[in-house]
Amino acid sequence: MKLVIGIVRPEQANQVLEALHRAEVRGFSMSRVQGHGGEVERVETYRGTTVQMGLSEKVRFEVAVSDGFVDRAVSAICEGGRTGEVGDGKIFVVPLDHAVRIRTGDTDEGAVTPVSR
Amino acid sequence: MKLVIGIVRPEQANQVLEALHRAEVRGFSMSRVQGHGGEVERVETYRGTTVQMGLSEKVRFEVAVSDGFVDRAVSAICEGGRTGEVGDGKIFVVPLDHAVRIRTGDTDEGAVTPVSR
Amino acid sequence: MKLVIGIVRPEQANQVLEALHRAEVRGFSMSRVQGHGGEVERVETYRGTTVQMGLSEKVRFEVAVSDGFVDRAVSAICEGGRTGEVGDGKIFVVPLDHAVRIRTGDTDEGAVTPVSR
Amino acid sequence: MNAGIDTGDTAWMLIATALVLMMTPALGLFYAGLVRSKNTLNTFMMSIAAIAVAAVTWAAVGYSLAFDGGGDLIGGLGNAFMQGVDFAPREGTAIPELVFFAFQATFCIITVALISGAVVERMRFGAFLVFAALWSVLVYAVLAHWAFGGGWLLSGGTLDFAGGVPVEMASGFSALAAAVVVGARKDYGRQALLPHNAVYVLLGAGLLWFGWFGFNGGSGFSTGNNSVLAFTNTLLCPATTLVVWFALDLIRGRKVTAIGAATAIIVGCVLITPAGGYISPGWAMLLGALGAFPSYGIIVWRTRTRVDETLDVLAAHGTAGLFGVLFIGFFAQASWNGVSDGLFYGNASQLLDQFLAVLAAPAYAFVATFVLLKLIGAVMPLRASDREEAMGMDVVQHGEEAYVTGEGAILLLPDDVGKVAVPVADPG
Amino acid sequence: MNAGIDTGDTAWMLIATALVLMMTPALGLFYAGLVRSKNTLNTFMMSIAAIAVAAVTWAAVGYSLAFDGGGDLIGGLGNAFMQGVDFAPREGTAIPELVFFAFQATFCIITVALISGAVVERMRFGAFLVFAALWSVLVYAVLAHWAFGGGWLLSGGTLDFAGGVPVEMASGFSALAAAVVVGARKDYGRQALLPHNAVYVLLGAGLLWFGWFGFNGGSGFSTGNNSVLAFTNTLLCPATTLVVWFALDLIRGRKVTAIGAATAIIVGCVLITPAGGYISPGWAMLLGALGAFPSYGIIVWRTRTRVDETLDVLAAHGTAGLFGVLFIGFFAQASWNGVSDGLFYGNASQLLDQFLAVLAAPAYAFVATFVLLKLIGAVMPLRASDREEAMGMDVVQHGEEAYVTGEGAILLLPDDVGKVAVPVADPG
Amino acid sequence: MNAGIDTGDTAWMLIATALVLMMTPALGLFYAGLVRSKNTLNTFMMSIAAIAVAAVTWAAVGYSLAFDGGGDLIGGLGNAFMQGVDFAPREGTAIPELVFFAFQATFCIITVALISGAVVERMRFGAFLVFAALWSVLVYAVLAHWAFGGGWLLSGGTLDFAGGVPVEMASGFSALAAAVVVGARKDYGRQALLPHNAVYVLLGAGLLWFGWFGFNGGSGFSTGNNSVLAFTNTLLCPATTLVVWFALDLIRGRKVTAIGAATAIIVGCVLITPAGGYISPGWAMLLGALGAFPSYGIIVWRTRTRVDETLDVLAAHGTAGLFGVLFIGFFAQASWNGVSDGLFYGNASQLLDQFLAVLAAPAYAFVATFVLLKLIGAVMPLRASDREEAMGMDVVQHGEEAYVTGEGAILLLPDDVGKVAVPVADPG
Ligand SMILES: Nc1ncnc2c1ncn2[C@@H]1O[C@H](COP(=O)(O)OP(=O)(O)O)[C@@H](O)[C@H]1O
Ligand SMILES: Nc1ncnc2c1ncn2[C@@H]1O[C@H](COP(=O)(O)OP(=O)(O)O)[C@@H](O)[C@H]1O
Ligand SMILES: Nc1ncnc2c1ncn2[C@@H]1O[C@H](COP(=O)(O)OP(=O)(O)O)[C@@H](O)[C@H]1O
Repeated sequence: MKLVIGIVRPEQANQVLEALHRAEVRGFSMSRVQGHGGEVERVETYRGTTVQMGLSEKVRFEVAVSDGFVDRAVSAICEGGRTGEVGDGKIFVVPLDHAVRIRTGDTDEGAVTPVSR
Repeated sequence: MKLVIGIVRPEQANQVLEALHRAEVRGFSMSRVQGHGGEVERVETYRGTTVQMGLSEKVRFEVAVSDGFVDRAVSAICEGGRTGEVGDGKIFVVPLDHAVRIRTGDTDEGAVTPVSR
Repeated sequence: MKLVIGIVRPEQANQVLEALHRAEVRGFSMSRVQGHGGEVERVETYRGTTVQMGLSEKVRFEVAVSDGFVDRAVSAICEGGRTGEVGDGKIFVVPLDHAVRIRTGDTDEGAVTPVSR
Repeated sequence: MNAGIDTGDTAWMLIATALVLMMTPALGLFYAGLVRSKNTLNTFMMSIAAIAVAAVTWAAVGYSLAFDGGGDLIGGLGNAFMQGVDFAPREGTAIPELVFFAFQATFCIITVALISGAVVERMRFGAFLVFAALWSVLVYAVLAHWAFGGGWLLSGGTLDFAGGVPVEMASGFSALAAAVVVGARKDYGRQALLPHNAVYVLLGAGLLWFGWFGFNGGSGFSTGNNSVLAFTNTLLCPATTLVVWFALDLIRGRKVTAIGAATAIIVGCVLITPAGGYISPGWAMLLGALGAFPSYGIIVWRTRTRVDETLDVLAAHGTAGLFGVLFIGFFAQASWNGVSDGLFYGNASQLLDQFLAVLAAPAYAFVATFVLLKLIGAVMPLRASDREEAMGMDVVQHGEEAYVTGEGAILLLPDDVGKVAVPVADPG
Repeated sequence: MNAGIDTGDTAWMLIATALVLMMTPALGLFYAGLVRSKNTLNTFMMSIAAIAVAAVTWAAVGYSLAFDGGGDLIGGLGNAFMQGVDFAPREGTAIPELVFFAFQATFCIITVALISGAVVERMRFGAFLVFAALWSVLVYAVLAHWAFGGGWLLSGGTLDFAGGVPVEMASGFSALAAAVVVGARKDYGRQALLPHNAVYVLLGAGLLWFGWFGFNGGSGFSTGNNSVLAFTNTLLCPATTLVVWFALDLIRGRKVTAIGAATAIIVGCVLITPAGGYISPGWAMLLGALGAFPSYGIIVWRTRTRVDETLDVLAAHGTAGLFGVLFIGFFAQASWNGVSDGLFYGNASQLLDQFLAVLAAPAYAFVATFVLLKLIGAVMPLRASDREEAMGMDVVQHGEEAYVTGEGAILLLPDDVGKVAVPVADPG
Repeated sequence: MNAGIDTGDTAWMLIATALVLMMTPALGLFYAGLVRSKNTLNTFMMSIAAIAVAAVTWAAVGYSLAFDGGGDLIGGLGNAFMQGVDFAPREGTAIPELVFFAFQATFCIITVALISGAVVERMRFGAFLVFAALWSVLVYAVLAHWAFGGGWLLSGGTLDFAGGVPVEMASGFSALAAAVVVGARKDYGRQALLPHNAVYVLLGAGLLWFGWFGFNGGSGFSTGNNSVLAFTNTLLCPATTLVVWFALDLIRGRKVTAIGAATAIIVGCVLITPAGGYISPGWAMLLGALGAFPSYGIIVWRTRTRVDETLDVLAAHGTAGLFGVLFIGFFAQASWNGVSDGLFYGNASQLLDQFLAVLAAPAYAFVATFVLLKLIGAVMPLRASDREEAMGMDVVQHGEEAYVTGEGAILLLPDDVGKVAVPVADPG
């Protein structure tokens, strides 16, 4: 199993959600982060103070998947997150030793596939 | 060493904190995330706009533990986080190569056990 | 490649940013977390209710680096984050199987080095 | 201009009325800041609901029961549905009765809203609506008649300038009864349930103080001496309460707290409410100073009990109102108020009249509210389930959240509800 | 004191004017809470800009075109640049014309601000400034003349107490035109675009109601009967609208919503705006109850269309204003207003006069606004690009964010702009 | 009604007083939005503290020193502890002296609060309390006597309608002195220290403008011509300042900023404060336009200096107040103000009188504040340690946070403090 971490633009978050859905990846967690990379920085002014904003808002997805799903998850995030302009973000794949579904205690494969509603 | 990631209901966060404490896991970080899984989605209405909320609030714990502690940490989170209803969350265990305590520079085992106050 | 996770004091976040910059680590993501460790807890009072705050604000850095960069990234975070008082935080190094740059689809080494502006 | 109407008095009463109406949303803001974010809207909505419900009941029967005729216990129905409420001056004043009606309506409204502080974060909204409607008539109108409308307290000589009896003591002791009947929040006493936005609390307190100048200053129904005195005392008394509260905070916790300061503003305004037009500025400042102690003490003590009177309406309104009503009995000064002296100026009987009020009003308010809620509780559940409480009242009772980012919100189009199958997000 | 001036009337009109000016920032808060956080400041700024721009155009020509002389379609330029506007009483009143001028100015200001609700989250700020300046003269001043300044509606007998014609219908139907010309937000109808802070919405609505007492109560320019009647109706009518709105919400979604309650307050205040001084309190409550239906219906229906009239100015102001203007035709009561009866009291002609207004005003407002925006659009882009819309109007149009933490903000010192090469952060 | 009292004037002064008191919490909100979130409550609390402290010192001696008798430099103690302050009309007015007292008290209060803007995010709360108490007497009361109470400026002929001398210049130049003595925040000039909530800033500015109508409009103590003129100018002057500020922002940064707009509102209100009742509406608009430049320039320039006068009180109040005081010397118009002409109307001496004021007041305010703070600093630390500054003043000075989620908060029960050993959380 792998833990797939995807960092994308907030504006693209919905496309990523759709793409994950189409890829039948049903379970994931997301959070707001601030990212720094190659993006041009924007200038803002507050009264006399002018600042250059070095970080830009991103949304971070965290998806645990069984090995068979890794590529689908990665390409779903890629496809949903791409605009082609600098700042689209990154995907990181980290090895995952164990997964547990708290409700049932199931482990591993069993844990990462949500119950269908 | 392992990095244990636990995603639980906000309402259960306190039980998890208590359980971790009992399990003598003293160091951890937590943050708010939004999760998607098998939960029934709630409907909300804002003037003419009716929406289905696809994400639910969760709290994410990140705990680095030496190998001997992994099971205790995992079962503490499980026990603290379980309600038995869909949406209780997941635990992911990721391998951890190194850990460093910034204050002292101690590495690995030394780093993950906090100084007792 | 490795994923370096650094948890530091908010007050030190800027030093860490400077240090990473000097270490020529250009890409990273950061987010707010709440941490628990060896810090003395502060007491707050709201009307009749007195509470002890068990968590303290921290900033979490997530940096994917090629193996050659790991030590530079770690020592940059260490140097930027250290005050010497309990609560300085931790650094965790996690193995990274793959990295993808969403914009281009480049993978691995190529993905973690941002385009120079 | 009609005979018997004074344009200056009318001008002042118009703005005073608007100020008091504004106090209710301000109270909603104040209360909303004191609860957890998942209950923000529900808490604010209880104040909005109080305006909606009490304005209607007041127009229907409340005003008439309170102000029609001099019956000892209750007024008549001669003004029910606003019959005879028009441009003619309200007797004893130089303002049209329509203005008098509106001014008094805003008092009924905010009193109902105040009680919500005792039951926030758990009481069902529907049950609160029913309670608000009935309480505004069965408790508020009755006590307003006693103290303002010609009832036995007024005719007996009790002095209550701006509502120590029907507003402050009534809300405070009704809040206590409501907290007892509805019961504590599931995590009360086990967990820390903290204010989610102290800025709302401070701003709300500031706006309440602003409105209170209309509340007290308008209770003379004119720009005359008692009004002017009450108005100025509404500046001085809360200021001294603030100073003393700072000191008490320093002694207790070695820090002056902001939530404490906001509370002190309310307490100070409540203290001067009954006494405003009857005591000198000097005594008003002493009242503000002394009156801080009982309220402060009760706030500290209450949280150690099992009574989850959540936002301390009893301490801030009931206790301070009671203290203020009694204070009149000691320091009322005919040379300032033109009406009566207190014990300190040789008129012991005034103190007795005040005593009657502080016995009767709390007793009636507590008992009537207790019974009323028990009856309502017999017909419908008063509170949300533990599960719902955990989810938060905003989502459960109103189907909304106070602070939405829009992430993962799927737009449901009327025609394809359910068809939309994928989450759609637009982060704010 | 000058001959012909009444100090009480003047006192009331001074505070009424201040109250109405306060409504515009309150509207900014209300609107800001209804948009996504990335557009908060831009939305609020449109209201602030309305004050700046409309106050200046009003002083220059607007007031004169509206109130100088009895021309049927438009006033003269005799008062342009405030010539002759001084301490002498405005004819027909006992207040200085300077106060009358200021009071009317605040009406023009808020009407301009109201329209912004139709185009928030996408219209360029510069284009809005130009629009505001021109609209305040070409549309507002004209309709104000028709209804208030001696124009054909007023002389024809149409009754409009506080601005159903120039304020409510004008803003509502202009908003519709603006939404059509500017076009929908790029994600409208595809994604859920939700209010980012419902507390701002509730507080804004509360402050708007507070201000509306000056808006309606001041429109008699005195403390006289019509003013007093309008004032009291401004309490009763919105209260009944709230009650009915609660019921409609319950029926539709089985939950009473907070955003809905805030909307109901606005709708109720708008309903009584034209009718306030002309109908009895009883009819005012009926108006509040009945008038809730069309506005509620249009809000639900509009979101199913392609017309992104974003904050429903048409439903809340246009529709409710129209309903209120017509209502006068039925239930105006000479025994209360001293002016005229409606159909119900045997005077059918009044209803016809009202009909003229609800045909003419919306038509003029819609067409004039449509043409005006087309012309402006020919000279400069009306809206931001999709990319900018995605980034948010605050950063793009104002170079600011509403809620900044400071993380990763590099301080640019004038002398070494650009030289600073590393991010510097100070988390709040 | 007492002989010599006008009910209309009294009605207006009552509400004007309430409006000015409301300005201080509004200022707290405005300031709180401009600081980082970790200092929100401390910043707001400085304004609340100003009300508490200054109201008490004013009642004790401040009022008397300012308004008792015509001494050149300082008044007497005849009214100390409010002796003789009662229902009789204040000489020269038709309102009770109690109202006059309360109105003037609110001026002292807000002036003290204004200064806090210079020292937020670092000054210790205790030290500020001591400073506030002493400054309100030693500086405010003195300057109020000079300009309002019969002191040498007033008797010399200097015109200051609503407080250019004791409020605006006094606060501005005292703020400069305070910033110098207390010193800069540790990260000032190194890091970007940004406003954490611009909505608070805009709402605060809106409420301040609202209150300013009472501030300026009430400074004639009547509903008479000068009051009416000042009132209307308080609408027109800030509007033109806004327009010019928009233009300056566009030129400088190619974007109109919201924080800038909020600042412009304050600057415009300050500009008209001294001149309100003395210049025509036309000149008032010119004043608003011209007066924007110096304040704008100083705001831009100051941030390049080492002087961390954090919230630019000098630029917004000191500079604009000074400009307004001088402007009177040029454009005062007896035909409007009934008092005196300025240079432009042939009376050069008026300009000299105004010059005296802009030399004397800033000098006294700066020096007195400088010395006062040095003395206080000798007795107690004026500022928090760097470590505390990093933690934030809310936690350090008040033991509270503005925005709490409750996660990880352990409830300490009185009887088992410390015994509770495990973190308990309840996410809001
Ligand atoms: N090495 C990295 N580790 C972690 N996150 C990164 C890294 N590099 C980039 N990111 C994240 O990806 C986002 C986009 O990266 P950037 O280099 O700006 O654009 P692109 O990926 O299109 O070249 C950054 O804002 C940051 O959040
Ligand atoms: N594959 C996954 N990767 C990451 N987080 C997940 C994954 N599946 C579920 N989660 C998290 O766990 C939460 C609960 O999962 P859910 O399937 O709804 O309930 P349960 O675990 O009880 O079946 C989700 O809201 C999400 O935050
Ligand atoms: N085992 C751990 N896993 C994850 N985060 C940790 C762990 N231990 C500490 N932390 C983080 O590091 C922060 C500082 O740790 P602490 O023990 O208080 O200080 P120090 O590292 O100086 O001994 C904590 O607040 C927490 O956020």
